[in-house]
Amino acid sequence: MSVARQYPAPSEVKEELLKKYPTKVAKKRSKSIVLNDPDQPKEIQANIRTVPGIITQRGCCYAGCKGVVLGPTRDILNIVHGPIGCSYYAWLTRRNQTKPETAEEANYVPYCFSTDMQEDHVVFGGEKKLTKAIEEAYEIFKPKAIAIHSTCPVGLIGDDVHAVARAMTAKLEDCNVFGFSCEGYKGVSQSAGHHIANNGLFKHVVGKDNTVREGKFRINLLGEYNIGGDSFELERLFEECGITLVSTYSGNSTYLDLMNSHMVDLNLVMCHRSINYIGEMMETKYGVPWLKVNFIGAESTAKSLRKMAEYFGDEELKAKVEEVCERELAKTTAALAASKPKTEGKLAMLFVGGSRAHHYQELFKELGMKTIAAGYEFAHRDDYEGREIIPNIKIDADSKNIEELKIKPDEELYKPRKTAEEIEALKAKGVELGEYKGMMPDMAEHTFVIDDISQYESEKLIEIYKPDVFCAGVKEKYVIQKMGIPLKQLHSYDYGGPYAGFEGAINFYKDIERMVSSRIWKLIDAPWEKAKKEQPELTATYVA
Amino acid sequence: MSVARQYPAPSEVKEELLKKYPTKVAKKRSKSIVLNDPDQPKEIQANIRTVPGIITQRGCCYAGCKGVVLGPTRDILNIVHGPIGCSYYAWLTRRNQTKPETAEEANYVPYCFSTDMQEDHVVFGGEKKLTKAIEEAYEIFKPKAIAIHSTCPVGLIGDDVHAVARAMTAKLEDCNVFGFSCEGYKGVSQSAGHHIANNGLFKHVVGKDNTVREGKFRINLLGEYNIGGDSFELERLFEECGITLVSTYSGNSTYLDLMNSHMVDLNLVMCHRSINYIGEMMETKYGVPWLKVNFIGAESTAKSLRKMAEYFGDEELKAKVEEVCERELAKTTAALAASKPKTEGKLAMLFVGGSRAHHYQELFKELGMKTIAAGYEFAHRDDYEGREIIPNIKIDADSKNIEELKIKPDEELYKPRKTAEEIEALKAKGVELGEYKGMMPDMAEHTFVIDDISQYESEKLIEIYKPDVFCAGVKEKYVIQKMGIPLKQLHSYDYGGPYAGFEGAINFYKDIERMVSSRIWKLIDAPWEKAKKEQPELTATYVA
Amino acid sequence: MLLRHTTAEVKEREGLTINPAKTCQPIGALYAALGIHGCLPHSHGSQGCCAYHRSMLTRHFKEPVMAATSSFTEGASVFGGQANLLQAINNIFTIYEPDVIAVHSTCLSETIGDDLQQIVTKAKDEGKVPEGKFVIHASTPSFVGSHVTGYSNMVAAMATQFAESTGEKNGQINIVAGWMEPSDMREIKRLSKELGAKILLFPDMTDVLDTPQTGKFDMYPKGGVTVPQMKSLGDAECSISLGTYTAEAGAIALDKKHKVPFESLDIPIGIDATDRFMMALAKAAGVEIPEEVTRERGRLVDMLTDMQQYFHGKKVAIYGDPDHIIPLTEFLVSLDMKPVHIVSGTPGKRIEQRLREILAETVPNANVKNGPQADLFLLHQWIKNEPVDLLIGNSHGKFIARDEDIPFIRFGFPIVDRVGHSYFPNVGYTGSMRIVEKILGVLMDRQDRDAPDEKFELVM
Amino acid sequence: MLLRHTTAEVKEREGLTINPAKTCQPIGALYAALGIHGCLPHSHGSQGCCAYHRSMLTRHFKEPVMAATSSFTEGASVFGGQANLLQAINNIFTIYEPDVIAVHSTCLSETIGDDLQQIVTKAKDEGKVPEGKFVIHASTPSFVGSHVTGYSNMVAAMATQFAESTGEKNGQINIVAGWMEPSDMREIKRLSKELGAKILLFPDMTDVLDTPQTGKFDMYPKGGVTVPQMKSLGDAECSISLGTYTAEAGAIALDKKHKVPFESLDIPIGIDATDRFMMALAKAAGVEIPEEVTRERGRLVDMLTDMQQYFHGKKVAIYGDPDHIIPLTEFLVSLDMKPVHIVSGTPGKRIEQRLREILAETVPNANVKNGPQADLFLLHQWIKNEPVDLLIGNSHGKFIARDEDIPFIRFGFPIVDRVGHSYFPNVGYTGSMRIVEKILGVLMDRQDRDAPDEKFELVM
Repeated sequence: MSVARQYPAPSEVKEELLKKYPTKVAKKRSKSIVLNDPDQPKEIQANIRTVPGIITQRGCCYAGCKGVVLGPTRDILNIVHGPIGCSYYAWLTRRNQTKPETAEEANYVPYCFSTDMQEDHVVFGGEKKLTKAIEEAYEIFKPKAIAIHSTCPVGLIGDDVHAVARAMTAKLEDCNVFGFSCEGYKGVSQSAGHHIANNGLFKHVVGKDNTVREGKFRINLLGEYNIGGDSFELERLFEECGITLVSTYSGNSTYLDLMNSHMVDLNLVMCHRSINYIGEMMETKYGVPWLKVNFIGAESTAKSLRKMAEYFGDEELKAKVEEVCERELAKTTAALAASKPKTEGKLAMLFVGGSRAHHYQELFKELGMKTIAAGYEFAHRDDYEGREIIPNIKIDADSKNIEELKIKPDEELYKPRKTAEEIEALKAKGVELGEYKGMMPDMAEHTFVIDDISQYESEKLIEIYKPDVFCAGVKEKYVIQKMGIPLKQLHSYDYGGPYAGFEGAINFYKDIERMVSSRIWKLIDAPWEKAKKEQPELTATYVA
Repeated sequence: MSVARQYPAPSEVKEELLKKYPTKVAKKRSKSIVLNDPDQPKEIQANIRTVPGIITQRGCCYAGCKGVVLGPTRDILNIVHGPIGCSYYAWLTRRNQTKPETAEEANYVPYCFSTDMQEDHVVFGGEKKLTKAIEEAYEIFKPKAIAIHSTCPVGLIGDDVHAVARAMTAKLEDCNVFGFSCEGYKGVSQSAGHHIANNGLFKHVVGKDNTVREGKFRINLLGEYNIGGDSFELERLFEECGITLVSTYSGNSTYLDLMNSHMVDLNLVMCHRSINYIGEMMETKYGVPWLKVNFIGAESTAKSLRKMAEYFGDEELKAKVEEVCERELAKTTAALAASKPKTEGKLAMLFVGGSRAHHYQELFKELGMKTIAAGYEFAHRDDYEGREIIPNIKIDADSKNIEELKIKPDEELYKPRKTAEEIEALKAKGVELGEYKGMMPDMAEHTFVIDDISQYESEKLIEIYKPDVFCAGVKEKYVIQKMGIPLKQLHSYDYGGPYAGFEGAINFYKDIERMVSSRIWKLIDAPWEKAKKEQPELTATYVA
Repeated sequence: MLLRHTTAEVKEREGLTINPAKTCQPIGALYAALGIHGCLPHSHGSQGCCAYHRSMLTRHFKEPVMAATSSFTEGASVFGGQANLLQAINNIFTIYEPDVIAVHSTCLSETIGDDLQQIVTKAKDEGKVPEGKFVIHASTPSFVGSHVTGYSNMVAAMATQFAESTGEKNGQINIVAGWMEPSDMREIKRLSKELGAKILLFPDMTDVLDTPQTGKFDMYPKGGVTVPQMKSLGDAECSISLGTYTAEAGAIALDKKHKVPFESLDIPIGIDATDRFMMALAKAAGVEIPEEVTRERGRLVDMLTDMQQYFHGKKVAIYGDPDHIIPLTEFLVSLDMKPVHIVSGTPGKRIEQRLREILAETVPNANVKNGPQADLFLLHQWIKNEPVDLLIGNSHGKFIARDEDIPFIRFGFPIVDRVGHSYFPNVGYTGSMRIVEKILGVLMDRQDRDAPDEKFELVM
Repeated sequence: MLLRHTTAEVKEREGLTINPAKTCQPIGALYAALGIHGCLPHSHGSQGCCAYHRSMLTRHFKEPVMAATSSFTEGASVFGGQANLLQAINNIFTIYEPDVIAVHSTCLSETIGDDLQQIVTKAKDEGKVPEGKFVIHASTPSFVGSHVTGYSNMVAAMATQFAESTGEKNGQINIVAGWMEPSDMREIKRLSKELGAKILLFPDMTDVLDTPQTGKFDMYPKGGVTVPQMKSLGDAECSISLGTYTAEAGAIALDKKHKVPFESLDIPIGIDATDRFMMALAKAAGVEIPEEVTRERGRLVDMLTDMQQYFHGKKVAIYGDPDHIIPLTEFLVSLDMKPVHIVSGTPGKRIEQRLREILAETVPNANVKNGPQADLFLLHQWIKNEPVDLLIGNSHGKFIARDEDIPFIRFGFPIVDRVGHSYFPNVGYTGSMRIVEKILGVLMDRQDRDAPDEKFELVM
């Protein structure tokens, strides 16, 4: 399949993607479809409203807050305040794995809690029902923390979930109750919910436990949700390297770990979009710097581990990291050698999430596959273009509605982990703290970058490029597959994984090899249809 | 259902059963269909050839030898010499349960061994193949004993399996190899095979180990094959009563136990037909008397246990037996009370085996059900009429072909267990040794006794009497059930059981209660058919 | 233990629903709308609703599930969603070119009081609905009823907003399909054909949510009830609705507006419900039930009489939607099985009543509850107090089944961890045989698993 | 451990077969004969054969299986069975009144050299065969081939002894049915009807071994191919045989005697074999394959592309009859599965050859053996040496599956511990979906069982 393929000129492609839209829509969408051309300014329109009626991949604010950020922590009991659906849909559908240390430890992840709001509550207010629900949850489960998530009607009818939370915290004493005003209509995608979740965790959880934990090198891993067991693989690597992982936001995490998470020396940031707020606020308040990492791809994983070791500057640690990387890279290299003959030269497209569309290009690179188009579902411009453009991002009405916490250095606990000189020295060695350069610099020339791609645009792209694998989510999966193109879900990993770290890379190689080489795709055309297609004139003679 | 039902006169019934037969067949079958009338002589024709073309329940000699008697012993490796089918069909289909004492102990019951005779062997002789098979079996399994079973062609082509057996016994030293000339065509039913098996075991196994085992009261249980775990239940009872069960012929038995079985003080005989030869020969050669028992039915079980205690005459034993019986009868009585309201007054028919058709009438009696017709598949006249008629049984050509061993008292080991006086005294107490009175005396008046019932006769009987439950085998099951009559398999217990002993009685009560009370039988007629049947004139108006 | 916090002690709850046995209205409306040929369902609310519903239906069917959304933002939520919907209608007809847009509301748009009827009229007035194209709408507030209610409301909307009376009867029997799988609907159509009855099934998800892999994506697959067909509903001789809680409203709507008389039946799961359907259909069509159908029925009964011993008297816990669990419970009772615990999240007094009637004779003390707090947490607690031999319900039950080591059959909605439900029916006599096959399968597998070596059976 | 004596070390055997993957000819002949309407099969041999065959078929079908026997005794075995058979024929026609008696021989009657042809002629000559009634016969020595051979021989006998040529073609396509379930045959007939092909399927066990429970026993049920139909075989346009080892001989017989050309195909298990059948049938009937059949096929492919990850690359051990395991192996290979161990007790060089061809590309080192000593003992040993993810075969495999803890699918003959096989087909696209559903079912159940708590999936 490494035969050179012919495609229309990029400008024609773009025209094709837009031509059916009403003029206003076309104009708007045009700014979100960018050719990654080194000669052009790399500005992409992102984090703006989806046009009503356009079939989008996006979800809502609640999904970002409860579904993404809060959901994975096993011992925070999440009550969704609203009609039953919102809680129901976020029940175990994200595959955030969690593994209590003991059989007695709390784990509410397999549970779904809702106030199951009825018409009466919409009419007369739902605070009483919410209060009752919290009391019952406390009585049955005795959790240390309860989070309340507001869904659409809650904000509109004026229920004050924060007041209820305060009252219940006071009443229950040994249970921290806090609320999130993450109504679905806020912002333009899940992104608003991430921000709201970051704020809430920082206000109500972070900093509540100032214990200094044991361990020479203490870190947090931010923006890693342990889908398919990714965090487990990374925990394994940190442990082997001698790194103490205090908390993960929020894969396989506990409330206690999050409370203590400001006591580390470094934050590693995986999903920049969903969690950079915590990284920034923790730096401002406590002086903990953050380092963007990518544990997707064997090389990226090694690189990220080495950067982390460099940050700590400890020779023993560096040696240990080196040892681990070498051992693990030997395995990934062997696995790659087995898979690559089947994957080399094939084409991929990725339209998913707020960081995965970037990270997973590393794995495709390792497989010798080209990513010819990619884009995010709920990212901001900096996720494409890099953080340097943040000052240039226009704040629109939808973003303005999301609270921006005012953080000041903590009077007691603020302590910069590195001096300005050290930071410069690290930068010289390629370890840039607080920096993210976005997806576009890492993409090949003349590839397409498309934000919030629509169903229609995906279809056209596929018709034109016939990629060998398409990465997106479950809503897209069977649509794309009906076109004969295998789709890899990069939210749920198609119920496989882990894909992070070294073992994850091996899993991914195998899965992609399977997907692009399976003979079942050849079964699609019935032989009598093939015959018709190949020699239509024969069909007639076929009929006796 | 205890409404009085009206039936034709018995003579009319009999006429109905016979009227379609060709004259010669009718004449012959007439003698096997007997009304249990106290005024009539109870002579029934049995153990004679089935008329060719008549659909019979019967199997063959091989089935009786390998399938019934030899199959259950777990550590005798049974090689079937012949084409594959015979071995295949007797593979795990009889539900002879067996439970090795340790995980290391030999157990060949789940295995099927065959010489898989091919055309060449039929033409040029199969002894070499048989020899090879024995060698291979020995090499792989290292059994202590190998039994060879001859199937139809073996006798005809003149393979001398006994010579092969002798040669291999000599060669293998620690393995006893012995053969059975149980070709399918011998005799008229399985019965010939039982006899041949009895002879073979007596010649090649019994008496090989003269150890005197521990235990005050040592017995064998003859003619109990542990179908559905019957033997397990009886083992439980013997153990609780303080009885030492040396061997069972042949449920849950081992080769070693059979070798030692002549060293007991009493043989209990369950299935008179299949095993009375061993009982008789053991008495003649070693002086061990036998007592006919019936462990089917709670009352029969208690009665049999009490008789056994009486035989031993030990007061402690009698007390123990009494204690066990009282405790267990309390349980069966309670179970009966729960089931009987649903079963009382219902009708049963039993056509099965060589003793089950008799034994199971006890259970139906307990359930308040009437057995209106019964018969055996492969019994002899004595099984119907009692052993007293044995001298009157005509020996026909088919019986003459079955070897009758000439047994003499063993010079060293013959020792009568009871004196003539003791035997008389026991008889006075109702403990008759060496006696079996047959099925007919236990049946109600004006019931039918039919030997080797045919498919045709069963159908007619059912049409006339519409019994509530019919007992037979798997071949009959779905035929009868198509008539809307539940059939209880009394070979395989419908894969349930145990039915022996006290726990078995409880199982049986429940199963019969289920069968006669289940609402699913009422689903048979579709409502539109019911409507037609009930008000045929309405059907027309039903069509708009 | 996955659900280690679930203990046997049942505490009365009023505020908290835990592990629900339902979801909310819009997904039902979306599903029902997919049964219209050439239809793009539209969710008038936040983007999340649409994403969640599409995802869940996709997981269940492993098929494309297309729908658009009004993509509410905070502004729209405050000022009303009219502008969003008008814009959406325009965009959808331009870009995706459906025959029909079927709009359903959400808790959001209902709370702010958007009037769909008025907005749709406005769209028409403004020329945003092209000639020969349609926009229908159903009010489906998430805080009323359950997903079942949403389905019912959209079905009623189809009937109300499409059906016409020409004044002349067309000899057709409308079959209003309750919430079923495409496989079930295919089976209903096959059985009707066997009877020779001229029926129109609506909605109809066959060839919509069970489409072939062709290498080509059809946004509007072959199947679904067409606009002309829906118009013809008003001229039918009569309607038969299959499902009190998901189909009856459609039949009532046709009766009210077009005087089409109806008979309200259960979804034909199990022998009795199928018998009633066959008789009603035969009566309506003025035909006799053909021998081949009677024979199908007879094959089912044969399987039952053959295998009775394996299911007789077994205790069962059931959860799910009323139109599924009512005939299922009836079927199990007719097999002498014992449904001892039943929950449905869907509210409605008649549901518990109907179940209790079915259970009255043989399981009078069964635990039955529906509506708020009738959830899987409660069901699990009941099971801890009285264990069962079998658990039947949607995929969520697998956590209970694993914790309590109970044989488990997936049945109802959603089934997101196995396939087959959309291809092989549970309705009719054949569907009932499939249910029995599954019951026998898990019970006999369990017997095999738990048997000690000496009791392991070759023949069963 | 049930089979605790089975160890990994494979010792060459020549004399001993252990746990066979076959049985002997007569049962196949008996089964085939049941596919004739109004036929009473007759076993010319000892009573035991007939009892065993009836029992085994009964256990498999849970249905009445009627057959008579010549009830040989020692005398007959020595002096020949002619008298027995003559008497049997007379009794059977008098008492049981079949249209046809289909006699097959046994090892016994073959060894003593009974000539069925001659005896049947004698019966006719002596007036023991009433007007309009028939006795056919097949030689089925147990020491040649296997049960598969017996089926084939009886099918050939049906063709040879019934078919007539009138000299005028009747436009019919004979479909010679290999050893299949009634459900499979029903599906073959349904597919043929979809194509609009005028076929005659023979033998035909539908409505014979899947009869309804009616409260009435029909000794000769509704189904089966009738005598006039069998007579018409010789006038057909062509024959398609489904199953090289169980059906081809029937087609050859018709070609030889009546010049009916034939195409020999596999039983349509799996997508490729079904494709070939559909194309051959369309060609023979001069029709195009209708869209609905193409869509059925597409639904199967859709299921495959959806669920690929769960079966791809899984290792499988297969045993059974050549006409079943050949297309099954082909199907699994087309799914990227890896059949690594295959045995069949049925002898014949071409069987292993054909399997090796199918496996050549993707599993060149598979263990394949058939004939003597190709038994379940050997298969089990192979599995001990190279474990598999899945075991597929008849009920006897459950012992291996349990000992080795392997997911197990019942397939082939006999299935004596589960029901469904006679009602739900394994052939055609729908049957293939059923196979895939089963494969997915057991593999996914296993994943669920073995997952640690934190890896237990709601969605799969």
